Amino acid sequence: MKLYEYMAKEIFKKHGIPVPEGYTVEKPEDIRPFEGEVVLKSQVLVGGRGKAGGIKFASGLEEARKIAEQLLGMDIKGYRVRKLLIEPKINIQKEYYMSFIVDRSSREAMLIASAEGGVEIESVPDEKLFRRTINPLIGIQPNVIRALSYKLGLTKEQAKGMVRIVNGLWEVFTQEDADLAEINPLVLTPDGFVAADAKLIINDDSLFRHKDLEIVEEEYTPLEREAREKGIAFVQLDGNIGVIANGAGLTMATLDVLSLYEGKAGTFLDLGGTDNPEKVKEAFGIIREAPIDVVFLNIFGGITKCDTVATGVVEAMKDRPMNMPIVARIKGVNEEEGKEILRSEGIHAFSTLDEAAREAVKLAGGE
Amino acid sequence: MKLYEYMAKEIFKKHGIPVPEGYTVEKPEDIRPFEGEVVLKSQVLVGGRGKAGGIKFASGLEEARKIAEQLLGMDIKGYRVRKLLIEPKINIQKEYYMSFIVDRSSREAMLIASAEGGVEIESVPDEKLFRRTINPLIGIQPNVIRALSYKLGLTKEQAKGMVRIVNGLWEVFTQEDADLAEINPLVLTPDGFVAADAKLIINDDSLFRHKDLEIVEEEYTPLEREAREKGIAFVQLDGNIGVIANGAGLTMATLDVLSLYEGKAGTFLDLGGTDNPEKVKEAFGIIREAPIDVVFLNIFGGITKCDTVATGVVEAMKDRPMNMPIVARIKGVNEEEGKEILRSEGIHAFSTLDEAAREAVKLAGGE
Amino acid sequence: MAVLVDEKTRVLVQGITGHQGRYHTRAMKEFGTNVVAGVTPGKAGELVEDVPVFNTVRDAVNETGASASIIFVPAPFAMDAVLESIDAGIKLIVTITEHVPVHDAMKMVSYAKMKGTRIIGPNCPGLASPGKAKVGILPNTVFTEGNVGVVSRSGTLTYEIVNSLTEAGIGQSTTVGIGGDPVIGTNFIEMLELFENDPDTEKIVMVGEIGGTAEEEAADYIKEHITKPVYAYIAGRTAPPGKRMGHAGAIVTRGRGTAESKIRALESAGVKVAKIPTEIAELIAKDL
Amino acid sequence: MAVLVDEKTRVLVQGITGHQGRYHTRAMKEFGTNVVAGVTPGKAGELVEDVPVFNTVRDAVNETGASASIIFVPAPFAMDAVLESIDAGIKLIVTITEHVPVHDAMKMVSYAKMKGTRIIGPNCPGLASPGKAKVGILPNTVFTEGNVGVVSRSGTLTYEIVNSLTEAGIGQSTTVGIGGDPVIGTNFIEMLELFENDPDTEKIVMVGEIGGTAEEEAADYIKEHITKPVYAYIAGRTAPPGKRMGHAGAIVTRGRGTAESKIRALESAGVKVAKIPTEIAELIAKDL
Repeated sequence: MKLYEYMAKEIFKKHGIPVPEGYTVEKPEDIRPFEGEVVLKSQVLVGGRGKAGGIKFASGLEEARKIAEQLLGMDIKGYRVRKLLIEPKINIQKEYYMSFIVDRSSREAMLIASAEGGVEIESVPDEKLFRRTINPLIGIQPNVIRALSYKLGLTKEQAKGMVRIVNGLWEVFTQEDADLAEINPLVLTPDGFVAADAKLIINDDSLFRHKDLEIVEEEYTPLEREAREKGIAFVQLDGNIGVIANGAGLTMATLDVLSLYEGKAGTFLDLGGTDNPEKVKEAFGIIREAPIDVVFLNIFGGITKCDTVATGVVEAMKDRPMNMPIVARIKGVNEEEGKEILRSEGIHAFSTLDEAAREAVKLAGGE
Repeated sequence: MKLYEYMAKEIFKKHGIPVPEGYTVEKPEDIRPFEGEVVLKSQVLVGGRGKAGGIKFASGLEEARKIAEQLLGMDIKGYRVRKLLIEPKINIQKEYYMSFIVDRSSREAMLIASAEGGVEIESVPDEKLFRRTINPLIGIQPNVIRALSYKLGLTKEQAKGMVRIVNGLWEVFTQEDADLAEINPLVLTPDGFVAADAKLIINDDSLFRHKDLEIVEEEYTPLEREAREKGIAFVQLDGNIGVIANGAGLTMATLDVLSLYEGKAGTFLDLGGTDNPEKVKEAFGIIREAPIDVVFLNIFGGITKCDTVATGVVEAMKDRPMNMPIVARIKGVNEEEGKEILRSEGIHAFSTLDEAAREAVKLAGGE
Repeated sequence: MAVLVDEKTRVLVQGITGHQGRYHTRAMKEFGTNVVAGVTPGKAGELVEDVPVFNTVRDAVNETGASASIIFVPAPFAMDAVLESIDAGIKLIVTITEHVPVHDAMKMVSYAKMKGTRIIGPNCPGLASPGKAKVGILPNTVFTEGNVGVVSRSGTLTYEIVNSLTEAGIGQSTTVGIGGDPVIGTNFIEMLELFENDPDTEKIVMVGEIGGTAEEEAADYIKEHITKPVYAYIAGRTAPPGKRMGHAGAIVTRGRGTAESKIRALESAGVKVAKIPTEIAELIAKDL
Repeated sequence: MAVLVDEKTRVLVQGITGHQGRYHTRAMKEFGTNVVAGVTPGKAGELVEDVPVFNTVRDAVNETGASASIIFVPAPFAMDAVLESIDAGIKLIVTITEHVPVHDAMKMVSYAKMKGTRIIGPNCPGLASPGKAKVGILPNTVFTEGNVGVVSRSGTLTYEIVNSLTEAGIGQSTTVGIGGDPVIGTNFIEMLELFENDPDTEKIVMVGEIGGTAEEEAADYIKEHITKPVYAYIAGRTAPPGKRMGHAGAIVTRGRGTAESKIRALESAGVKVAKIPTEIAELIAKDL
């Protein structure tokens, strides 16, 4: 779960990382009088806000409120700006980059830092990056912070200040169960290091132990959110074939096969290991809301039984008929029974993914 | 460093382990009025206080002060009682034992617990002990506390209460750098578990990071304390041969060889790897205060050079002559030079430990 | 022979009294697996499918000599269950549980390494050596004995592929679902090494998907160390970037983890990559 | 051959710019050791005894290919130095530093195990393979080449014993001081195993002392696994209980760790136990 910048900064602060003293507003008139300059930062869950015009500076209250007027409600890459973070402008001497991520290869955490901050880290050449895997059981050790400080060319004084930043960000990363904890840019000011921006993605599977966190749902479409609430793995795509399959790998493979025949999936819906008819009904409830022209059901019955899935489909249809064709591919345990059940509802079920995919694409008008 | 019970209990409390609400007194009149019964516990760094009469109960203020009068100043196994811990008497339903120690074999921590508390843990048969090594990097996990609760035959409610005790004691053990953290007895009261006694030994080598701890010196003799302050490894023994050697193993071996010839060492003084004449002088300064009849110097010169040690000895003698014979055994680098230097002071130096030990024992009157 | 599990494996089921635990205890027994014990705290003394239940893993190991464990414990308690088994001396732990927090996964994988224990998963279907034993939730019906080793990040897709192998008369030595999470106990490389050293495995099938660089690293490893022919399928060619495709690990982020990159790497390591899942059986059949 | 270190070992000195670091860098070089690098943070670019100094272990490893490290870093920073070397891929770390907090020792030993690194020490004199290399502070003068492997918990006592071997014409393959602390990276059993497998070692000398049960465990191991003759000396027969005899680990507590118990265990495992240190050379000479 991605957090908004202002939420991430609150958490960073709690773990001892200096952040600018800011506050959020949802209305221009809530901006308080200030001296000097402020920055108005659109709170959206997408990168590249700055380039998209979502970050502005203002020198007086009136100017700030005028800018806020423009920013609030603005659309940035499909995300509506509902909140602004107002912060005093900071005195930037130099910008750095720092993050902790989960490193799949080493199966440990990874600390990444660079003396080139404020830019996309992917654009920084490898030799300018400090990268170090951090074992979760031993944690951050002084030698790592030392090595980082040498690599970043810090003075002794700066290196001392860096200790607090690295340890704080490690605390954020581990105690908040983050997939990613990022400061970009990490700004050197006359008063030391400050996290000018903050990005924090909480590991979804750990949310049960972070009940205090406000749930951020904006990264999902309304339909995705509904599926999420029902515990269904669902992704909305931009084609017109509504794919339901069982198992994430098989569902992905179904998308791929459709594409081989020039078809385009409009949904990724993974039924998972279930053959509970209620779940199947729920799945159809989600998918019928998506802007698709054909439903493509692909079931491999292993533990899941084909006939019980088919029963679920039939029940879903009885509840509320689908006003579009359904193409099914059914294979595995109780395959024949499943096909028979579907046939009774006029759904033709194929045995091979290939055949079924061609049929679905044809019906979707792709062939 | 062994802590007094009252100090250990303060630390236990800080880590969430319930302890009786007590206070210490050094004078009987400092005992405050109370209701019910109190226990007066002599604060000494030695086990078996109870049997030695160092723990008493009292029902009224007058009785308590009378008992305090008796206890304060009392000698328990060579330790003078200077402080009493005054606590309300607790309602004991059952006594348990629990401790964490450093386990040398596994090179991990070890949790030991038993449903037989209040007795010496050595006397509890193995099959009644719960023993589990705890890796320092992973720490205490719920499954260990579960297993412990089954072994101790706790009810579900009691097992819940045990979580806090085990986690608290683990925190004490790790965060306070303990060699031993022990609760014996751990008492089950109508209000849950309470640490009725508390034993805590802080790892000496970690004291540098526990500057807040009050230093407890009573476990040493005055001479041992003096050596400790000078950074000399020194143990006072009950024989009359004052042994100085270099290296702990060699010093122990010297004691053993003396004993083979019926001699008895009065000191264990390990010069360590040094041949700094100042250190040698300091060592002689310590040893001359011990009640011994002969000094036995055993040096193997490896990195340490025999001649520089000998120079140190001669300088120490010049500073202040020893009024007892010195037997030396010198071997290794610059052996001949070392012997020559000692000879100039009238000290005969042998090459073999065997010969030198016999001579020392003879001079000590043991042969 | 087979890898990791065979007829001598003595299996312990952690979370045996739950719905999944019960169901798959029976299924594993039907497969021929020697399921010797179950663990559910507080349920000692019960029997599930004739398998005795214990309160702790240590009790179960002491009483039954269990040597491998399968975890059906809910995600919040899965790490503790795994650590309990590691400390009780279990050397193979198959973690079926999905939604294990990734920081828990990192910790348990590190701890297992320290203690010399192999973890499969989490979020995996486990493994099966047909004719010998199954420690997992894979369907009993799709397998047949043979000498193709299958390793996969997915579940149902694997069953589909194995089923198509079986239908084509191509048997399997061992099939391992290593799990769809970003952090898993045993990865492609480690399984490839096991298959390479297994005399009963002649060919290897690798089923990958988008996310991470495990397939690319496996490709490098294959180039250097694998002499047996490898066939692969990679799912997620058409998955949009930034979207998590069901599996926690199946996501293309910041341009990394695309199917194209994986397919390219595997092909350059001499691996035959199928375009649709069932094509794997055809590719192998052609080579026979 | 010898165990752990030989002429191919490329040694890194952590804390090389301190007094001890400098002194022993020279002594190791004089012994013939290939000292390739030193590390002291902030001192990169300096030379100590012609050895280049780096800020970090990783820099040193990258530039010089160091394969073993010796630690002279003060106790409060010793764990960090050891962890730095482990993470930089060093596979043998000799920790000379004494007074390392015991909780630090437990952590670094666990971490080393996870990462497949061997630690010798802490609070140890290191090790020497005469004619090949020394990674330690043992005196150069006492050794001679031969085929007795020596393993000891002590320092000077070891030099004394090795010297008496040398004087009796009995050479050594490798001498290892494993350290006098309660928690050490490599124990008697692990060294015995190495010596048993070393074709250049024909006899083994074990120097123990009071405290703990390492010698008793070694005796059990010898009974089961060691075919080469073992000779032992145990120091501390006359040490009073409850008193720490110089070494942090040399203490008899609660009736455990006595010299008698150790001697009895070793003798019952067929080990010849000497009464005084120099008797070991005599016992070996008799068997020649």
